[in-house]
Amino acid sequence: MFEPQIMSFLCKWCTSAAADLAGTSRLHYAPNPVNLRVMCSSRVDPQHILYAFKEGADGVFIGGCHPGDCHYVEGNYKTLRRVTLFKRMLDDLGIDSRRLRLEWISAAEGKKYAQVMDEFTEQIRGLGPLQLNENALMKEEEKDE
Amino acid sequence: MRVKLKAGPEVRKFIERVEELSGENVYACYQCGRCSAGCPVASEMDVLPNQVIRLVQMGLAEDVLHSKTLFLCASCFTCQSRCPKGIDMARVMEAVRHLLDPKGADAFGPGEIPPDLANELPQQVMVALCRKFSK
Amino acid sequence: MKVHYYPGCTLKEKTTALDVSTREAMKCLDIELVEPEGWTCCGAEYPLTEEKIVGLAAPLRVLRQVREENGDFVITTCSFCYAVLKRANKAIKDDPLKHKRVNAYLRDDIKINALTKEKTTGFEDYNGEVRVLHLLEYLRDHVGYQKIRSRLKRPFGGLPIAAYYGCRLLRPAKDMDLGEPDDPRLFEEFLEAVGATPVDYPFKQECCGSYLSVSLPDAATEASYRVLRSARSNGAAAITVTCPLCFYNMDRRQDKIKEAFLDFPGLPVLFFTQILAWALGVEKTVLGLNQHAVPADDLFRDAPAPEVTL
Amino acid sequence: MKGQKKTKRIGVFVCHCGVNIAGVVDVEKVAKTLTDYPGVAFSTNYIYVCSDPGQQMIIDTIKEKKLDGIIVAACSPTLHEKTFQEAARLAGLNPYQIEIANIREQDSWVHVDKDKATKKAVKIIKAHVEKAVRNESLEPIKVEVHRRALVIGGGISGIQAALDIADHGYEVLLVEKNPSIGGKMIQLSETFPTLDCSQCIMTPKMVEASRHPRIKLLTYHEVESVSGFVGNFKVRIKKKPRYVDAVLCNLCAECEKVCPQIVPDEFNMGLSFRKAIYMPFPQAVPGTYTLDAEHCLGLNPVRCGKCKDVCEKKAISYEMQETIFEEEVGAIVVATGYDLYSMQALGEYGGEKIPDVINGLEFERILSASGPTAGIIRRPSDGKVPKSVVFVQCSGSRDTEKHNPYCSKICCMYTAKHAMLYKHRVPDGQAIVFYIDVRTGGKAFDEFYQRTIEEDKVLYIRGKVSKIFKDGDKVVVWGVDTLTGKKVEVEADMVVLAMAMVKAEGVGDLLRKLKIQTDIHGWLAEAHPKLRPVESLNAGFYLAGCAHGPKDIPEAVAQASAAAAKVGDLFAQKELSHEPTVVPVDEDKCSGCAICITMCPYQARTLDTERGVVVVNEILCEGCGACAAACPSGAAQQRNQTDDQIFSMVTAMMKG
Repeated sequence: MFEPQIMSFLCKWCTSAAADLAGTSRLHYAPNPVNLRVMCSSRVDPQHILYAFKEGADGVFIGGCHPGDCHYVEGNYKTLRRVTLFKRMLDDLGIDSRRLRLEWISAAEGKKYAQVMDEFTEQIRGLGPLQLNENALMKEEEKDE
Repeated sequence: MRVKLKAGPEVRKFIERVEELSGENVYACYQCGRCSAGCPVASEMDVLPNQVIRLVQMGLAEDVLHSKTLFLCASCFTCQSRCPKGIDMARVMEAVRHLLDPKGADAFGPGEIPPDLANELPQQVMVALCRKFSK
Repeated sequence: MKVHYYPGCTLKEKTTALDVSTREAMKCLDIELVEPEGWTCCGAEYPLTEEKIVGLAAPLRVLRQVREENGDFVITTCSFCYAVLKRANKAIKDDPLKHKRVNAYLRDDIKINALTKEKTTGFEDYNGEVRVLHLLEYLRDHVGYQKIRSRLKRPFGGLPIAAYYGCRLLRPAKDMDLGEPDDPRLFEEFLEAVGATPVDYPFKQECCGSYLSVSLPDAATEASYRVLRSARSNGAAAITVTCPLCFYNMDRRQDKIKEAFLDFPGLPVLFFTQILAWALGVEKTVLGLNQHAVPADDLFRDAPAPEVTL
Repeated sequence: MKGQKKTKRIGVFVCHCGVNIAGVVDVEKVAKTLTDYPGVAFSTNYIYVCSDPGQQMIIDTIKEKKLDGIIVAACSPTLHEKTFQEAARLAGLNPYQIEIANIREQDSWVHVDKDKATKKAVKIIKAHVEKAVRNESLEPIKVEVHRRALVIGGGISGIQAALDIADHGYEVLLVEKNPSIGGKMIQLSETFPTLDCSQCIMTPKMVEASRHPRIKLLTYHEVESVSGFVGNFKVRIKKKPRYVDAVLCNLCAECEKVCPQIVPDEFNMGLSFRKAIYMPFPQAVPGTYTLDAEHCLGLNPVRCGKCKDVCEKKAISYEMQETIFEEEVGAIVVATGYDLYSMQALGEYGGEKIPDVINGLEFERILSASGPTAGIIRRPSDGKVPKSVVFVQCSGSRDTEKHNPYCSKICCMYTAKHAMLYKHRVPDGQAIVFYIDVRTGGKAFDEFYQRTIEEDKVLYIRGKVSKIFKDGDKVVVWGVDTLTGKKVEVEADMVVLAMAMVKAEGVGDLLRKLKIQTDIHGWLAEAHPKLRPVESLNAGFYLAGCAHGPKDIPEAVAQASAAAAKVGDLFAQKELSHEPTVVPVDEDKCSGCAICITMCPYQARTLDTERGVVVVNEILCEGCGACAAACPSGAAQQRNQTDDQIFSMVTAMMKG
């Protein structure tokens, strides 16, 4: 069975805390996502996402606080705007935008976190391994330089 | 008799149709009653304007569709201009009228204009009345 | 100067006083009124449900015709016509779906016309280009009160007159855009410009009963009574209207109001254009005063009005 | 990726946590795998790393193996990060060189497949090694604190905040734009739900503020501008000329008697008159007359000069000038209060044109024993005692369409109080309250409301009033009772509108000068709606009272005290210490595009227009990193979470 690699960026205040809660509640979920804790979901640069795909991620997950709950007031709104725009670009780059998922998961939602991880892993499993069009990606990287 | 509140697809469809036809969010109404307070003909109505929208919220289609109120509203928009939620009651009234049985009787058809008035009524009255209150 | 003018059906039939006085007054201001060719009824009621799009075709056909005649705007006096034309015009500007569907109707209409009139002009979508102006608005923004003041032959000498807006001129405010619906100024400014004194009274924007005078006469009688009584008790010598239906309810049916409310002594009802025409020097005989049920002759005295400082 | 410093020596400590981790993750295998990973100088596993022997092992190993960074692979960093940082400090290692790899909550506890969990642990630890080799040693940012506070606004909130801060032992400047402190509360008659007289409880506070040795009262002053940052603000304050020497004035009132200029009295909401030289109210603090230049005949002895001639103390001088001076403070409490929404906006309620339709504050003055009617309820038009009074709640509130969408919160209670006090004074009168909902959440509030109905027989009608108009000497109110479905009409003698509370008039300009954030209604925005309710987003600014949104007196006082306590927190430190994991600017890379400035909610970033680069006030930066993600050139890099670090962690996690 195909085991997708999932790169997960979690905000320190809400979603990472939810992941901890899932742990203390001993909820079992797919082991595929590997978590990188950032101070705020708005720290995640589209470049980080693209880089993760390039390094072998089949899916990228971003977890932030619910609207209105951001520790930094409005960071999650910035994330939402970025992700919405970036999803459009992903499709253009030949990466199915469903491979990128943004969710608001609060520190109390351990159960939701576990469910979303399972769901997302299954979804990516269904999409199959990411076939990167290296040329498209290279052009994108050149643009960044 | 106790009224049984239902939430099935039929009820939802009625509410959605009213919202669709009127372009108004009937759930925006918090029942302050200001539409009824300022309505020039509310005293003649069996169901007050705020009650019309309340009955729609509750999905009690029959009570609304059988109310005299639908044919008393003169679309003067006084309620609209003072509604704290910006709901255009006249549109809600018209949407509900629209949902009446199309084969049913006209509340007011051209034949009902009193003959003695026909010669003196402004044209706009006859056109407006028939547009509003007949099929 | 030629200006497009949409009189609407009532003005051509039952309420010619409004039409005639409008024309006479405009003549005094060197404005010639042109009616769009082949105009039809506006429909009297703006369709309030999203699905009655066909109701937009009649008013927009008229406006499209104005555009075809190279008109930038059209003026109306009847509040009902004004509301329907203005709202229909806004609707197709705001809503692409309505725009598409109404233009489909209009296109068919032109095809039929082409068959009968053997005229084959290409059809261009109507996009709401023509502005719809009420005569009050036109006087304020295009003619200017300054010009009206300079042409006054018989300034009203401060006669206290109550301006009555009724329903359609002001509401819904987001479509009509003639000022705060509960604190309007437009009509009062006009009265000041012709040398009358506008009377402030709390019923200027309340409903006169509208077409309920046919289907529920008692309710309309009471509604009109409240307006007339409020105007009178605040010192008005007359009340002035823009709408033939308001006129019908308050003037033609005033005998019924007096029957029902014995404390009401009566109040003349005037069209604002009669006031304007008279002030600009038009003779009383052409103002259509014979159409009034409540005698209003006395308000128009030929004796020179007292000097008014402007 | 570039810039890997492989010279660092990293130690890895994998914790068993009993069987919590070791039961699922093969800890020995993990530790062994890590031994060969680039940068790792030492790798081991231990049963309880957080235990005393475990910590001692870390300390010893750091010294022995000369480690300059360590990874503790154990439970969530929220539990023991501080513990291990402290251990590292004891071993002489900078705490910012410690990384916690969470292999318990986010691995062993949530997975059952041992092989997969072990592989995942390896990835997580490798990623943290990558981060650790790139970590900088950091020291908390320190800045000196000017332990002196500015309080803007001399209402109950400002007075309370000033008193509390002064009682903490710090000096306070209390700036009030009006001639006296007291604000809105001193205008009130009696306060709900206890009905104690507002002046009786307010006046002692005002006097206390004026006598406090550490409070410098600056009435008739306005804040002109603020620069600097938390702990180090420079404030320019304008002193408006009073034309009366407050020290010399002995309140003989001779000047007032001779002044020919009559002006509507603001304190009585225009229901009575004062002179151009006046004392706002008898208990005013400071107790002095003030000459209102706007209404004076011209500050000119040739034109008038009567007040100056009659003043025996020679306290009056027409030559006084406006002056501006600068003060240094470390914290600013904003307590600028509220105003009532203008009745002009409600044309359907007469738009201020009906004399007997008044707002709630006007009714407070009519109720007040020191008010224009000496506490006898008389209506403004003819002084008659009204026999029927209608109270209209939610006037301009809860209206998303034309007015204010929010609930003004206090009107339900003060309307109940108004109706009750009216019935106490006019027992044979009729009081009718039109309401939509009655909201009485508060200590002893609902009991008060119930008493109004049960004992004082006030009629509550559920429905919003549509129209109010004058008819003869009556005021007619058109409403509806939605409970019975009856359209109702009341011929009242007087109507009191519970007007919405809105931001204080003219406060927008001040807030712009302070560069302090507000919500869309102009109320001050708090740093966090739940967790930091009395702090502004802008460090060093604190919120008190109704400037932050509608609230009643106890809430305003509580918030003022909380703000003062927060100021105390700040001043308890000689130096401010701030997390150093902020986002500075690499000036070589910065193009001055200023995108990061728009990202920052804390105004920590500004554009140096001369040099064309962004400069960062590290004290204000909270380290969210939103700017770093937005920076197109990579000039904004978060300390110890640089793009380089994130990239290398991603590589380790995906390929490790």
